[in-house]
Amino acid sequence: MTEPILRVDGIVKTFGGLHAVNDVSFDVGKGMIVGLIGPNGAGKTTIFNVISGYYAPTRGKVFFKGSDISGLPPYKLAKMGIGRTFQVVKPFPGLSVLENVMVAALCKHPRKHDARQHAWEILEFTGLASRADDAAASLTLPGRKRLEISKALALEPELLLLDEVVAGLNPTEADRTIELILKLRDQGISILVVEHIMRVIMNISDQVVVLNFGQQIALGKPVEVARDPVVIEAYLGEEAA
Amino acid sequence: MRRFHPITVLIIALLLVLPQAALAERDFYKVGVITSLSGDLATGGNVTKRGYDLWAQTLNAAGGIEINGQKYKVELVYGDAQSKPDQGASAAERLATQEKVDFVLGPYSSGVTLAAAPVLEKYKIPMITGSAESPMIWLQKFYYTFGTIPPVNYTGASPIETLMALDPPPKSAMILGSNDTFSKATAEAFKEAAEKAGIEIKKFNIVPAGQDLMSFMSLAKALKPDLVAFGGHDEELINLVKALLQINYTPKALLMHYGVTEPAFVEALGKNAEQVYGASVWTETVHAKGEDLWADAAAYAKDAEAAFKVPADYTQAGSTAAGIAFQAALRQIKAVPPLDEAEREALVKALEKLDIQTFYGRVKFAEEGQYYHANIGLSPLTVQIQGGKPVIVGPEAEAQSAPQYPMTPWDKR
Amino acid sequence: MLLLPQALVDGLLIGGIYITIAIGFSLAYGVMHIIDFAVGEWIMLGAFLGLYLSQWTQMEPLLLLPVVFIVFGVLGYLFQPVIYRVLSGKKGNPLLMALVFTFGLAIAFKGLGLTVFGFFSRSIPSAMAANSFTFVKGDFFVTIPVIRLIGLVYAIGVTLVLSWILKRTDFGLAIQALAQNKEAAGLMGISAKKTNSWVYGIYVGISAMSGVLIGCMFSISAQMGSKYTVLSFFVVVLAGMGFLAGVPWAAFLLGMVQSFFLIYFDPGYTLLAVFIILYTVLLISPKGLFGKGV
Amino acid sequence: MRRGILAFGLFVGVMALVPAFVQNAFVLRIVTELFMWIVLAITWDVMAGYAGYLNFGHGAFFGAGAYVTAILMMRYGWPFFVTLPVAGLFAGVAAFLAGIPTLRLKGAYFAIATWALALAVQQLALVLDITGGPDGMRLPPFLDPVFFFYLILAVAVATFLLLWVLLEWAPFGLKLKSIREDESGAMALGLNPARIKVQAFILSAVPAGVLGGIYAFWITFIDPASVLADIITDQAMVMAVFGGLGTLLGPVIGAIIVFSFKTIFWAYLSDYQVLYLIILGGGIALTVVFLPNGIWGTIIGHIQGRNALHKGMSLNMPPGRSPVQGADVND
Repeated sequence: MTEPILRVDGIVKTFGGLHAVNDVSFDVGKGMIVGLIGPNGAGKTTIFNVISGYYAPTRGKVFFKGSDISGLPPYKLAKMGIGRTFQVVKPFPGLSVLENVMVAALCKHPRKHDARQHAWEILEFTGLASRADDAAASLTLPGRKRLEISKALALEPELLLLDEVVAGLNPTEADRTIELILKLRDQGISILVVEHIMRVIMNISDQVVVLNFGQQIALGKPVEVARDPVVIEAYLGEEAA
Repeated sequence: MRRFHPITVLIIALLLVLPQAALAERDFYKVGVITSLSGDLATGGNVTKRGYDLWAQTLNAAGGIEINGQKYKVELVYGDAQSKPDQGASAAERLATQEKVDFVLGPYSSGVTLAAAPVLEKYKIPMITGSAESPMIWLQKFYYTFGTIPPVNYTGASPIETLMALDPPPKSAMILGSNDTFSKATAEAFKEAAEKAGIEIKKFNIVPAGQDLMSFMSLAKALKPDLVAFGGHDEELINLVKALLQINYTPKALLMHYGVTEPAFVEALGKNAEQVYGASVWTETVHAKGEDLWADAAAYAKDAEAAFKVPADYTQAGSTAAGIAFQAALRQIKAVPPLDEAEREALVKALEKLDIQTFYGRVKFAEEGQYYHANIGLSPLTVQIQGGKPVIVGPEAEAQSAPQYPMTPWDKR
Repeated sequence: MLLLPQALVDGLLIGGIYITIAIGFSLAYGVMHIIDFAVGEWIMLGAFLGLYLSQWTQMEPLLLLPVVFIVFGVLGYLFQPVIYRVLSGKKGNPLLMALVFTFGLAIAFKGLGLTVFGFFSRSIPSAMAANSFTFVKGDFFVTIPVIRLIGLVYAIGVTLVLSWILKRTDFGLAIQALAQNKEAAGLMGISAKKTNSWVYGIYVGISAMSGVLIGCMFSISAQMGSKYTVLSFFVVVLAGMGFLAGVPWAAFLLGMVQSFFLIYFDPGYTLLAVFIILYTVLLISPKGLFGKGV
Repeated sequence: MRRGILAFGLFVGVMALVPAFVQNAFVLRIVTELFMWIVLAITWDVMAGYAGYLNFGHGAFFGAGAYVTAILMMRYGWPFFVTLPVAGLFAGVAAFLAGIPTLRLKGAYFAIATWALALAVQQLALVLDITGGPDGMRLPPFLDPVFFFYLILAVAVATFLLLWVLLEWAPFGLKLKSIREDESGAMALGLNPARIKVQAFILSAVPAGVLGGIYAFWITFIDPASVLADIITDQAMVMAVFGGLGTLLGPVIGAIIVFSFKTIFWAYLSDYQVLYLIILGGGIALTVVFLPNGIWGTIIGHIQGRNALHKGMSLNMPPGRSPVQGADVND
């Protein structure tokens, strides 16, 4: 295998003595979709925050394209090519949808005119172009989630971290979003995705990492993981019940 | 952006049609009044306003200023300085250019005076301020600015001298000043006079305005100075007396400045205001023989009380006297309204030479030195609150009552 | 050195006053998250009510404290819905808009005070103002002014009563629930609107009462408000905004800073020191000395 | 946008001609003062409206500039014009140094911290010798109303253009607004909030400092009670809130309305002086309750409500909601 886009190596993150994440290691290969699953409070969002620079890891390292990025601030990582979405969506409510995306587009296109053009392209791609001039605050939840993805995409990332972009959508919208994710993968973007809904993860991931209480309990292809008894007990069992 | 344009035009238009009084023929003097009718110093500003108003009312009731057998009334035009120097300058500019006033009765505070004076210099309009006591003003040597109240460094020594004549004189002092220009100058004047008199100064400090002074008075209780002297404004003076009261220390003498002559001081403190010393240049009992409008101080005090239902203090009297000084100078140069530049120039010359007796006392402006254009005709007085009123207790020539000394302890009142 | 006991006592006693001007404010912040720029103006209005009432009834002003509390408590209670409207506004950041709102209120109240009470400084005459105890031991001495002692006792009393209400009564529990979580409190059947009104009433009432005590110790004027607003902010920030138990300690600290600066350092720098301490504490620990603010 | 530039050019042209038609020094002084307030209001709004930080110490930049000019002229004999860049630079450096730690604070904490800082600066000016303490400083009178009119007009036009270019035309304004809306969200998009906020703080401070320097020479007398008073920040804030935060024109319109009201009130109704405070304070409170977007914000809100299609193309995108915003959102 070639150099992975992202290597998470033995990440430990503690908050006041509590281990939110303990010794998690995995790779995201180029052009792959890696799913990160686990019950609530398993530490998925913490991992995301460590990778995207919102938290510095207590121990362990994160490598992006081979270079150590642990502890770098989020804005530097964004510039390097890591885009992320937030589970609790963070639109800029007072700005228009277009402006929201433009802010991100400015990262690679410092001139406002170019950024606007690029943002339009993104909106057309994600299907929000018709709402471009509306205030972001006026979007409904599916729209906001779509906006989250649009903003992350506008960074023109090599690695995309998607935090529960499907959860809360109705089946049709969910399918559209999944389609979008696959399309992005086909364009060569590597994706790390956190999702609560099993069906989604299992369908789209090339690799799955399973966390439970901050511990990494499984890593492998979806089919293998789904058969792992530890996983079934910790997570799938809960889901089935 | 287009919507913005008509609004601006409207406002410019509005400003253009503001009354543009021309130097039209008129048979009255137009007198500008720049003072603080609002803002932090509105209390004092309104005292000066009463003084100026009373002058104009009384003068007009008597027919006006008589020149060559004809009488000319005065009309006051106000410019509120809002206790801010820039608004004082703005008011001066308005009175000079829009109202085209003949002369100006000036501000209450030194900050406003310092900002307004240069503007009046530019338009060559004479001003007499009835208040502004900061020594700084006269050091600037404004040619067109005069003042009827002597600066604090001229008056501050008097109470110390009075105290030194007592038996036994105070041997030690604690002197404080609030950190504003007037209060600081007052404290410094007290300090200088006390040093000269050989009083040991145990503590001298300038404190931020409006501070709780109890800790300081604890210090007084420990150092036991015979004299506690304080430069401050009404709020702080009351605080100081209350702090002394609470810590229960009665010095032999408690000295402040003009603030004690303000009716509010006695009103707020009642019996605890008794025996506090102050400096002043005028009370309603001062010996003065007036040539114009009022024959003596008592007559003025009576009219003032009738007009405003408030006892007159020396700021108000000084303000009225400022009007009288103009009145006398105008009569000398026989200038009828409106005054042109040459007449205003002559007015300044006349003011410089002026030496008159008024209900307020002698008005004589210094022609040089550190008191340039301030009134040095008056003898500074030492006053003491006795029976709820400021009474003159020194110098001996003016004294109406003996100083009560040492102070009755607070708890024996 | 001789003055050390006196400096400590002075600081402690003046700290009592600072407790009273800050504790209600801190309570209101804890529950409603409102920064009230008008706190000093409530104090001013309370002081003048005390002055006029004592002149009118010829009664000892300290005995009128309950009357002042009730009058302003009712005023605050009735006034609160307006603030609630701003705070629960859907537009913009309501907290900052509320800041601007109370700031406007402070200006208007000051204007109102100047219109009605005039510009002069006054003093509320209390029979207690001239009494003091003095203890002497060798060269050391301590004087305790009765009026300030009353102020301290009152402050501690108010603090204790408030903490009793908060910890031991149903109403207090409702307040705490509301302070911690608006939605959960709503689920428990607590009307946020009504509880907020009560809290605001209590805050305004306490502040107004402090005004009367201040009037007995110092001079009062219609322009006094902003000075006490600054002091109140100082105490509340140092204590940790909304953290009631921190208020007395922060208030005593402020008192000590003032009394020690006046006696031992250059008194001209007292206020400079106060503001620099306030700023520094905010930078180092925005949640106050104890790190427990909200 | 072309219409906007045209209107702006026309406006500046008309203003530049004012001294030719208005010979009255007082009227000139009033208009000059108006421009001064416009600058203070729009620069205050850079932090409040665009960045979402209520700066209660804005006046300290103005006062510091005034003292820099006064001290350099009076104590070191510098010529006036040379002092102005120094006044601006001083304010800018002060904003840089104060901004780095202070801008870490959010919401009300920032507001109180800036207030404390401004009060500390005022106290400092009262106790230092070089500032003249409470006596203040007097500068040589150079009372040419036309000179000061053009100078302050030039500063106002330059400031407006600078802010327009940076905040409305260049991407900087968009970045700043996104930080106002959600600081941590903006970080994920490659923005360094700490740096951008400090840049905005400096941007708001420099014109205020330069203006302070001109003010000192214009008024000829400064003291801590005048140039370092709370009222300077307060007034700028009232103007900006009244006009509408987060737009460039809002504070300008607010300044024009509030200042005109104030001037007319003082000139003709000064007997009712204390009413002024009631009207002013009540006005702010009522604006917050009923017009949270300010006058300009409400007007364009209506216009845009009607032609929503043209949204996004207009010169000043008004936010759909009031911009003082989200400073303490954190999760």
